[in-house]
Amino acid sequence: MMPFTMPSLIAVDWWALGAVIALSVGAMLLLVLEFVPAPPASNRGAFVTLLALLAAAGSVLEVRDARRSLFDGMFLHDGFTVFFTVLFCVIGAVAVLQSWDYVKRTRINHGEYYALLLSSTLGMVLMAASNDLITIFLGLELMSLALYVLVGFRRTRLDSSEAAMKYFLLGAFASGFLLYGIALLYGATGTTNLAKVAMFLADSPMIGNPMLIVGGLLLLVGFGFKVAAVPFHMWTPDAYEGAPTTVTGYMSAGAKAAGFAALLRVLLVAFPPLMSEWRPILSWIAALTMTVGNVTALLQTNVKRMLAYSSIAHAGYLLVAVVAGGLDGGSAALFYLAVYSFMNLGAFGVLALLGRGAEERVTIKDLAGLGFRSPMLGLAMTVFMLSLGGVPPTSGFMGKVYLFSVAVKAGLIPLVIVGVLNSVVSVFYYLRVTVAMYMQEPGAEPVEIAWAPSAAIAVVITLALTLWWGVQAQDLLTTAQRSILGLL
Amino acid sequence: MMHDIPLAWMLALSATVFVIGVVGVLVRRNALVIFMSIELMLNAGNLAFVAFSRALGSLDGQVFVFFVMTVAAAEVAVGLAIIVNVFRLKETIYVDEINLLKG
Amino acid sequence: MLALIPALPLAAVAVNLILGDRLGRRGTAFLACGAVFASFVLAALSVIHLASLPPGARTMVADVYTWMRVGDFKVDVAFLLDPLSSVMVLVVTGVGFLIHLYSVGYMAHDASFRRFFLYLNLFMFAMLTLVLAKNFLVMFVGWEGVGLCSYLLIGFWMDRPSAARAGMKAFVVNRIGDFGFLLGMLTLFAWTGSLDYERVFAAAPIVFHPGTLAITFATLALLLGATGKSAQIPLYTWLPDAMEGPTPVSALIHAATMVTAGVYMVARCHILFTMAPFSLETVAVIGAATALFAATIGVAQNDIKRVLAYSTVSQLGYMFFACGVGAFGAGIFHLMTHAFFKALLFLGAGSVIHALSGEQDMRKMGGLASRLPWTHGVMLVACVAIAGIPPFAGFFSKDEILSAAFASGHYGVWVAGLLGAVLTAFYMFRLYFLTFRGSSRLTHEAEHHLHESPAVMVAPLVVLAALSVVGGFVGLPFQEGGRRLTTLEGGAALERWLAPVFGEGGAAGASHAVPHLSFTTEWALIAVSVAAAAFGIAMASRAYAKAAGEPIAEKAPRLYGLLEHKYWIDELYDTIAVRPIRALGDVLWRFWDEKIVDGTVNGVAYVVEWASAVLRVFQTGFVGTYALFLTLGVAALIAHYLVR
Amino acid sequence: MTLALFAAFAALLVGCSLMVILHRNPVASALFLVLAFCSLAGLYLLLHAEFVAMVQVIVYAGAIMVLFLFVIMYLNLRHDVEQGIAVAVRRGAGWILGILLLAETVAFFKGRWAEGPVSAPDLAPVAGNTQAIGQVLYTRYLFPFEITSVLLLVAMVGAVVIAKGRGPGLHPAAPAADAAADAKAAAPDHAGGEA
Repeated sequence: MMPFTMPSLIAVDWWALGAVIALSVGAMLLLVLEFVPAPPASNRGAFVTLLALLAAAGSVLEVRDARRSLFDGMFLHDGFTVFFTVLFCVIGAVAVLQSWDYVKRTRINHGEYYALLLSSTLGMVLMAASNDLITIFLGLELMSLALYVLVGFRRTRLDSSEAAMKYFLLGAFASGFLLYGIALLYGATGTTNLAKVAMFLADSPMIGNPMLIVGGLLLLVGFGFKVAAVPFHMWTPDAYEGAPTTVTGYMSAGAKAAGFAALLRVLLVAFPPLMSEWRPILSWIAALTMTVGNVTALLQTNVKRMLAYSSIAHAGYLLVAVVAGGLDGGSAALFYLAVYSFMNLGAFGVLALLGRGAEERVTIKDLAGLGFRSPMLGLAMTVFMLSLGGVPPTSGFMGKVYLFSVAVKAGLIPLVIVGVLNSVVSVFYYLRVTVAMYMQEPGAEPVEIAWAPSAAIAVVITLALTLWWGVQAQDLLTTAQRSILGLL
Repeated sequence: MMHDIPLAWMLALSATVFVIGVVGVLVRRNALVIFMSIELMLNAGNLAFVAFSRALGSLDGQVFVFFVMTVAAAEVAVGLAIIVNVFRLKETIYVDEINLLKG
Repeated sequence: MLALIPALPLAAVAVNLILGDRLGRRGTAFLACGAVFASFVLAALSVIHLASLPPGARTMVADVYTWMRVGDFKVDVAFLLDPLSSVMVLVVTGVGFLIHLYSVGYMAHDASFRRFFLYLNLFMFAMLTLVLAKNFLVMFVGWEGVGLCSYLLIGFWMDRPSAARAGMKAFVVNRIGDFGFLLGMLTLFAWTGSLDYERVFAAAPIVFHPGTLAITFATLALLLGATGKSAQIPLYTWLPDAMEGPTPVSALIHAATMVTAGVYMVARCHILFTMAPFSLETVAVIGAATALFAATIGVAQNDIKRVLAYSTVSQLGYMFFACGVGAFGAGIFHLMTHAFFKALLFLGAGSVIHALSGEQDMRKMGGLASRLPWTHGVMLVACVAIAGIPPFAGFFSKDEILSAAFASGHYGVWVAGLLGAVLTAFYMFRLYFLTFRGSSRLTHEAEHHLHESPAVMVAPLVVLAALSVVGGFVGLPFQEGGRRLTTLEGGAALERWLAPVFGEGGAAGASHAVPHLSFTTEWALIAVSVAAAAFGIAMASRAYAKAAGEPIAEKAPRLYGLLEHKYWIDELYDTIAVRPIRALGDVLWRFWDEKIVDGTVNGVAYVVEWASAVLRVFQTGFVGTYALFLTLGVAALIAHYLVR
Repeated sequence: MTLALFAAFAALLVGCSLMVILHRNPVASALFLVLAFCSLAGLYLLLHAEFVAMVQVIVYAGAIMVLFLFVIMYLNLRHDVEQGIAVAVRRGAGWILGILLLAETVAFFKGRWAEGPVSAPDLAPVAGNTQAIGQVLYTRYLFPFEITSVLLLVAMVGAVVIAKGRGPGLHPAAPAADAAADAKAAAPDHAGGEA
């Protein structure tokens, strides 16, 4: 029996835990602030959220070179954690800037909205930082629960509520599989700690044990659901379409990155001995995901929905990097995730600006003539579309080149052919947006652009990052490589 | 009481319950019953955890169950709220009558 | 200094964007032309400096910064000037400047004057990046950039739906080519571990065995990219449609510069292609087939710009098969002369169209020689040049290609090229006669507005005409004192210039050196090709010199009746040669081009759209369906392990 | 003795689980679920997980299911109508898939069954493991334990945000009186189901 000991909180590196603390304290503060009356014009919630995100990112950056293992190895502070924590915080901050005006315009309760945003960011951070299946599971649930609510936040609208219900039911269903997978893994290895799983597998390779294999497969289902990999992707378009646009942007970037963070950590830390087992499966899933996502996106008329399919396709590209594995594959995945997050956030950010009040104008038709009516917005959207399509000199191009070259190096030529072909197909539908913006006359009732300074800042930030990483990719690349190093 | 039930039996039982839960999700149209089926899946997982915990002689599995229950409780709160809200707007909780978003 | 060459047009773009309409038309024109002219001057200075270096060391490199570095893999944003890129950069900036100048006049009344020059400068930046790149990745950036600008410029008059469609088509077909380029690039990277030209070409002979699958795959993938950009079979269909763009765009992008990028890329990778004989043969066959095929279709066109478009496709075919038979230098030579006379042809056609207030149908022209004297003069020069009559530019380069094909034993390709030469002469002079000779078939309104173009448009035409006349002389062995008036020896000026890149004689590597022809054979070949051109011109003149309007018939019907019999020989020609060729061209165009090739492209699109529709059916919106698929996925995953 | 208890609980668990997904009346389904949870608690006792067994009854059967029942009553749900070709097809597909899944698993496990790590140390015999769990929970698992607090907070906030009041644009639900009457009408059904 274990002797009773006080958890050695004194020894905890508080900086390393700073993100978790800042985010949870921020969320609670927001809820408390709800009881303090404020003038209707104030945007106190957004301020507090930004501060919390800033504090979280600042605190992990403060000790970015440290390597800490907290709480009996459950919470790891390493380069990987730092990378994703900062990524999530910036994604969150951009989402806050985009929501700044949107939330008021669409009359969403901002206190709770921002509290949930912070909570789901916390969940994402936990997913990336956890070295134990328990905390990964809890982080995933924390993130998901907050997102279910955020998706259904416009509760007076049927589409939003329907999206929330579908997302919730399927998410819970997938969680069931994930949980069972964790149970089987626990049974097969006797631990839920990833490092210990790895040690166990290295000691006694029991590749044939069905518990281990089925457990691993179910784990794949759970993470596959979160990153929207085929055939676990079907919730994506509906949830993305129904959610408030800013939430869609946030979850398409953050939740996907978090899913991949967890997947990468699990695969690269715990399961390298089983590489030959999961590689073929993931290859098939990657090929399917790219193809289904891109092909289905072709005929969409709702841009939000189209981008949802596009995000599925991007999950496919990312899976190629995961399949490649190792230092190269991992850093390619990190690089691509960062790049993808901002171009996607940017695209949704532009969409969030369209429409007056709570109305949503996000069909291709609504975009007609936008390029002339608002040249900067049109230019930004064009850059995001080109970047998503992988046209130089945008970051999306650099991401794809790096990702595919890594994959070729890893000998995944068939997968690369599928991927490059898919990125050719994808340009068809990304271009439809540009064509609509620059080559079609606006309809009878041209869409109103709800400009707000904060949203403009968000557009500028995403645009700048998308272009900057296309022109100068070196910094991000080095960071991605350094970050993945800790896992191997 | 001293000799244990074989692990395999417990696992078989838990797998059966899990699959019953999966089938429930697939065959029912009432969102609430679907949700109940998901609860069955979670509980099957819990059973597996406890069984493993016993077989391995470690407490981790039982602690995990504790966390799963918390998660399940949280999920139920949010999930029921969402389902109730859909019912308010649409007057139905049959999932095959709710497909505004599709394609 | 090297980096400034592409940077100047980009700076002009930035200034244009920032200052916006404050620039005014004059300012815009000055800015755009000035930037390109400065680039040209810089390029010329650089080339002069390059020439001052010893032949073995003729490379200038400019590293701008490190783009990405992964371990020992490093890609710089870097530029390279060597004899090959020097030819390209001079052509691009020189012809580009002239066309910019011309555009000032041509677009003077267009509402989107500023936007036009914005795109045009952006294009110059991309094109210069492409030709000056030091590695494949930078080249690819230019490659995609020119595609994008081409798309923007084809769809420039976007209120025309056909223009928007044509732009889309160009972009999509180009993307298919880009797919090939990217794939080839990645393969090269996987084997050689680098994307830098120098390192790739140095490593290639070590890591690849000649003729193996890997190098063949890589080169074929690159070739796919080249066929997309250079409008070769099977990816040529976008180019004729691209004529929807303003005429200067057609001249610059779709004749002189962008479409030659594919040829340039193949020439750039000559080391790789010579290591993959199968790929090289494919290049030759595709080139010859395109040359002949597009020429045949060109015969059947009535739109003056479409004739020129098919002619461009055909001439690009010549450049390809020059590369395919190993005469890379000859390909680049033809690329250069073609840039002169084809730009001239397009600009001349533009001048005609401009004069006729937008009329492009040759059946509604005629007799313009006296009304547009300058235009007529330069167009005649261009037609003679492209037909291959000595001593005009086209003669030298085309003859060099044909004799290289003959010398290397590709007789089939040679025959195809020769037939193509006949057809080229035929359709070019058909165009000439229909447009400038015969009687006027203009509408009254057009007649009323008819005017010669302003000086700003005529001046570039004259310069280009001069170049079309003398451009071929660089193929002469100057230093040999005119000992022999032919090429293929290592003596020709251009080939000596390119020798550090391609090796002696324009052929890459000793293994593939083109065997020397005897003096008599060479002269015989020249005679044959000149005869072919003359024959084509004769046929065209017989068939079209008095075409359509038939002035004699109108004035003196009786006399005409009498003379009719004298023309029986014409009718014979008409029956045995002209009509069949026209019919063939018509069939090829209407059936093969529009049905089969376009049909295939559309068919693929339909299949993908169909698949999209099918996939959408699965997305029912029902939670049950989604859960079902999720579970199916789980079952499939487990089954995968079960059956293994 | 253990075996007999196991058999009884297992049979009850599987039977009740089946009834949950088979019974047309959501109220009955919920009550069967409660029963299933109770039998699970029994199984936990057999596995010497006393604390978990207790929590299972208190939290699951006591709290969660009450929430379910409350919502069912509130929404005034009666027998589910399960008719029509689409429903039948889906039902068939669901069952086939379920059976396939089970068959696959059985085949898989039967082929190469292997226990987990065998050399695990046995648990020290303690009278009830609540104390041990408490110790582990507040030492080793302190961090996840704290996370669950945030999780519950989020759930609370989320439920309130989504379900609070009827905002503008919401359709009025069925009147409350009707709901009560219908709940009464539904009661005999579930009694019948239980018998």
